[in-house]
Amino acid sequence: MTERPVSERARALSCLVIAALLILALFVPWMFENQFGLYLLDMALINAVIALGLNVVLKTGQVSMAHAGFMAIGAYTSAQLTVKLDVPFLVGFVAAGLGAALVALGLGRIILRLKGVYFLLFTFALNEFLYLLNKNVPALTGGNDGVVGIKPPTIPFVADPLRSKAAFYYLVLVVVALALAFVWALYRSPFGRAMDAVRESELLAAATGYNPMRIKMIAFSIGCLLAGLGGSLYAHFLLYIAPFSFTFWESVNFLLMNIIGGSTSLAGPILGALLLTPLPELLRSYVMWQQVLYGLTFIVFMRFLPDGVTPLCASAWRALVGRLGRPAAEPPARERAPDPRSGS
Amino acid sequence: MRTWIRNVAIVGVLAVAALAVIHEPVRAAKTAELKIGFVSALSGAGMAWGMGMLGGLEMAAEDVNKAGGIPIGDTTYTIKVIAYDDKYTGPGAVQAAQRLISQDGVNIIVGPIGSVPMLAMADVTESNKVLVFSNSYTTKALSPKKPHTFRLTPTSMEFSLPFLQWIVKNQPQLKTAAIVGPNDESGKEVASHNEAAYQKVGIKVLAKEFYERGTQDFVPLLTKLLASKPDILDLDGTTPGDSGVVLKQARQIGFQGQIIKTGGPGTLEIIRVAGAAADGFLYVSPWDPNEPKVKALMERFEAKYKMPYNPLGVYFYEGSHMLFDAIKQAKTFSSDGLRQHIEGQKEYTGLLGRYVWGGEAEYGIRHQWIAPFYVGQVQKGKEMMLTKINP
Amino acid sequence: MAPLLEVRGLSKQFGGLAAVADLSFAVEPGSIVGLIGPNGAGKTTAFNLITGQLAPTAGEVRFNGRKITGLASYDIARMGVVRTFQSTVLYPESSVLENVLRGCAVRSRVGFWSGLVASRAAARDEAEIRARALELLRFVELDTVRSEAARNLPYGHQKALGIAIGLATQPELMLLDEPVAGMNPEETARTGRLIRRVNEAGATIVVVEHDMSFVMGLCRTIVVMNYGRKIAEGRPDEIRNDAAVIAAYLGVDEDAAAQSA
Amino acid sequence: MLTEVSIAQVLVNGLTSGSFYVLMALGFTLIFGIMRLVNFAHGEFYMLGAFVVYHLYGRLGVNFFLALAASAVTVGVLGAVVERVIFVPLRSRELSMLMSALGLQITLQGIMAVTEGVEALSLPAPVSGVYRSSWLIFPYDRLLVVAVAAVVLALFYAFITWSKFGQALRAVAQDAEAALMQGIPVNRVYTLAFAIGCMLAAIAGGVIGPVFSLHVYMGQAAILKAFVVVILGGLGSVPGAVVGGLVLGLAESVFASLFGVLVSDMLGFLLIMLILLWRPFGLLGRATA
Repeated sequence: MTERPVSERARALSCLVIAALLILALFVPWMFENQFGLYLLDMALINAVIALGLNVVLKTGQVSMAHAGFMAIGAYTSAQLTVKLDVPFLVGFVAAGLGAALVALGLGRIILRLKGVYFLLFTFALNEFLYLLNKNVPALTGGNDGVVGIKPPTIPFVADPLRSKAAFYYLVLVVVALALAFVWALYRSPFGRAMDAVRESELLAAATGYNPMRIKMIAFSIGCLLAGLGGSLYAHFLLYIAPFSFTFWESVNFLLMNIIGGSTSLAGPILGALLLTPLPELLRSYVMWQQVLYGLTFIVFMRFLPDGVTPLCASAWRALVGRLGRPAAEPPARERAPDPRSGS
Repeated sequence: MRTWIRNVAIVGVLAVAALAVIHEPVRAAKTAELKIGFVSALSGAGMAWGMGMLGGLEMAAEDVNKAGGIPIGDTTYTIKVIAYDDKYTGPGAVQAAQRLISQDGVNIIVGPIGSVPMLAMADVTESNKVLVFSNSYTTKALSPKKPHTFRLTPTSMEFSLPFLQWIVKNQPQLKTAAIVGPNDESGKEVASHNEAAYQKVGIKVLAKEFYERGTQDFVPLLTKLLASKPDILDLDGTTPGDSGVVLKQARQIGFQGQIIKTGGPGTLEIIRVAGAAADGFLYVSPWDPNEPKVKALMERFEAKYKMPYNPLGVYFYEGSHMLFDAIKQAKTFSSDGLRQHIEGQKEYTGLLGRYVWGGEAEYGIRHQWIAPFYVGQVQKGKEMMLTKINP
Repeated sequence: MAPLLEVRGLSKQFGGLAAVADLSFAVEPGSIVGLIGPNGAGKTTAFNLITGQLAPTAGEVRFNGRKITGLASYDIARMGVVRTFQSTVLYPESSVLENVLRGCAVRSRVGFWSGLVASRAAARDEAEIRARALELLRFVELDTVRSEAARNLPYGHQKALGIAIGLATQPELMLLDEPVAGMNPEETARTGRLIRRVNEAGATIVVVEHDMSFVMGLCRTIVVMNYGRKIAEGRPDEIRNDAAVIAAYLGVDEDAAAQSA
Repeated sequence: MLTEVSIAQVLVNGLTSGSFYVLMALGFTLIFGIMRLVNFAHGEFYMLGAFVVYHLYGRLGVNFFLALAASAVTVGVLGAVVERVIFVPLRSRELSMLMSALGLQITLQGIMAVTEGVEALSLPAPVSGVYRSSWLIFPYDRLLVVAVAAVVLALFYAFITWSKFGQALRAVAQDAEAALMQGIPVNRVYTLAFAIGCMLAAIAGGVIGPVFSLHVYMGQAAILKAFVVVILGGLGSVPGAVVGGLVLGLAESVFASLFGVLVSDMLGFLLIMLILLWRPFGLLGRATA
């Protein structure tokens, strides 16, 4: 959305850092003497995939509150396929993504006409509707009891199913890496430029030859695709799903991950997921007060860090790899990215 | 710039805290402390039940520790309860169980309440051979495939039939019923048990309605439900708070028949909400609140937790004592040793009377605690026990 | 020769009133046409109808002999008709260069996937676009502020940037909506020169403007609208002496006087 | 089913719950109209209002209407403070404001859960008795709510239309910048608007509380209804809230008596989705910048 970094040195250096991080990531399971930490990490990475999906939707200036709903579509698709028809995990996984994306594509044509807060409210209603649907159509979703007996993922050429947290960690790590690479490529491609254009001024974009509807549809579908894939991972990690896991509050959570992480950079949703997933665990022991602390955290965050944590990290990052991106001016500019008002 | 520093501070704190929780070291399992895990709804709608259960467990633990703990071999163990809130959700329960097992290193978990948390947790606990003493209404909770899962609370499966038989015996004029319940797994489960029981005793179910949790105005629902002119209005697994509103509004719009409730106890709350409308209300009660021993327990709880004691909790007071005795006698708390001992138990006599293990017929495994219960009625805003039933 | 743009009997009804009524005029390739008229004469509405932001109630617009009424504005833009906006519409949060780059992108032939994998073609295309964008910025004398966020530019520069974005789409026909409104004489003069240079560079131009002397100086042909209708068309000197036009403007002046009093 | 329940009954039920919904949604839509803030914490102010009334009227035996007024003032003041502390710094950042509102909701609910407990309480109805006839049953405590709704609505409307501040409100709602030009202290208007929104929420909670039961989670149900109502009627439009509320109430009642509650809930959401597609700005809403 702004000038790409010109300095070759900077790019090379950042590639180096990313590579280092990846290698580090490979050894994480050894850093956890404690399975629970690993469990949280797996959970956080699953959330990261889904939050990343929402980020793609936000990129076009549409704030969706139905993301958990699309996650649910994915989760149920892959769960039911593997349980009822016992197809292999990978098939269910892909089907989950495509299923969610197709529903998004179908609905998108109609609902993406809505802008700003009206889109937000519609998707809120949509999420509630999907939730009730999950509860009240047992034939499809197992109703309130949810889907029991989901099997852990099985991967071709890998002998036994990925039951252990460590094994699952590598699976979800690969998914996150691929998703991240894909979205990164997407953002820096001409299409990424188009998404920025539509978000910042749909009027101007249209007047200069972009087709906003098409761009928003593609972005929405990609976002929901990731939500679906994440949903599938979620189902095959917890091995049990029920409607209550996909309420409007879950959607809010994914939005929070983007905002607290910083919705304007790829690192945002990932950081957000890594910060927010363990948060309830921190508070779990303050039984009575946990809710209060949870709420206060957000208020404080919005008050002092409305752009999320990435701008802070970004400054450190710049210090690290020299002049990457551009100083000051544009983070606040970018914050308004998902602002329901902008572009409408 | 000042704010910038503040920002860094905030982020720093959060990051450190996050790391702290992930890297919290595992405490060595071999101490003179016996850790018992507890998972249940400690916040939100299910809190009254959850706290009642926790109270039962913690008070029982208190008793044991006061009496000098549990001697096994040369070490005597004092009991430490580690309680986590699952917010009445599946993922919450799984997460809590994960933390208890792999971080706190417990191999006995008491709870949770509710079928969804129960079913969600099962995979984790069974694959780790962790003993679970739960409280949920779903039939799926117990099965031969889940050798480590027990249930301390009798469900509508156990008490619906005797309760309804008693009603038919004492009020033969009641011929038809309508059921209202929450649209969740417990609500539907209880309803199905009750329907079966109604059929056995020859009462016709004219209509049933399930409502979403959070519903406040029941008048539209009741208007439709009571249009079928039933003799009995059955509140099913409706939460006490909602039950109170339903009672109040049903009477308001002129329902004169008998109102009864099987699942989800909490009659004091119902009376508090419904007021005079609660008079004549028939229900299943785990205890007789007018019995001195029970009164004492209730007072002890209220003193400790500053809230009324939910009757459900008594099963967990009794059940925890049963569990601790078992550990004492078995001289082990390894899941298998303990499990075999408990399965071998003839019977257990506690505060309220005699308990036995049952459930082969219904669940194919003898892991269901069969407890005595009471048929209670609200008279002039007071709980009156009409009879005690020993299944 | 055949006109580049042909407007025939174009009309737009908003509820009761006709914002544009039976408007017809033609624009020869390479010309600069002025579209003037008192406030509320329907000039901007006419632009919106031509570029597809609004659908006309009647009439049609032909571009290069092809009917473009009913097409979506982005299709019209791709065909080579671009407009600027009265209240400068930009990508406020992005750098000046990025603003222009987004304009250029329309002409790029890089598909979704080849863009995604950053194929050689895509890379080449990106390079070309960059070069062109920078050239355009020099052309509109904004290359010095190219990494400034658009919203931080002074008003005059914003107007210029608006034109640059339009130019980036390589239009055959450019519709400028009040390009010098609110500018000081010096800025106005510069914008005038810019528009001429754009025209010399090969783009045909239709300009809506209040500043009479500006339009008179700039355009060879002028179309005058009042209450949505064309009341005159011709060379500047003809328009200057046209009774209807004078009446219209005087009328407005009276109104204005009446309002101000 | 309608043959067994008199149609009149169904309609009356619908209109009654409809007027409940109007009360719940009024402040919510006002706050959005002025501040463009989707105030997720609205339900919690509703709950707070109910609890203030509970303590004053239910426990200390203060006159009901006095208690109601007191609760409105208390919650209104709280709202003003909250607006100053939390929302002023985030002005014009809609998404940040929305998220803070969510945080506020969670926080208020948590605090109340700690201080008041989670068990349901009940308020003695200020009026009792029931109107009964062969074709209609109508409890008077509901009648009271309808009456209060009507009065509040009338007062509020008069206030908006005639009072100087009301005009300022409308000016800001129209176009904040223009209002600022005319020398209207926009920031103070925002604060006051938020305070009034909270007062309306408190009144709603206080008067509806006795009809249902009181608990710290009552706000969630309320906000959900308010949401649906304003989507139906059009965000920020007061007449819209009225229409939306009544439409929703009637729809629910009719659907419930035809198909049962579960279906009616789903149909409710289907309805608003359809309406949003048909009229993106709600039944009476107008396009906003």
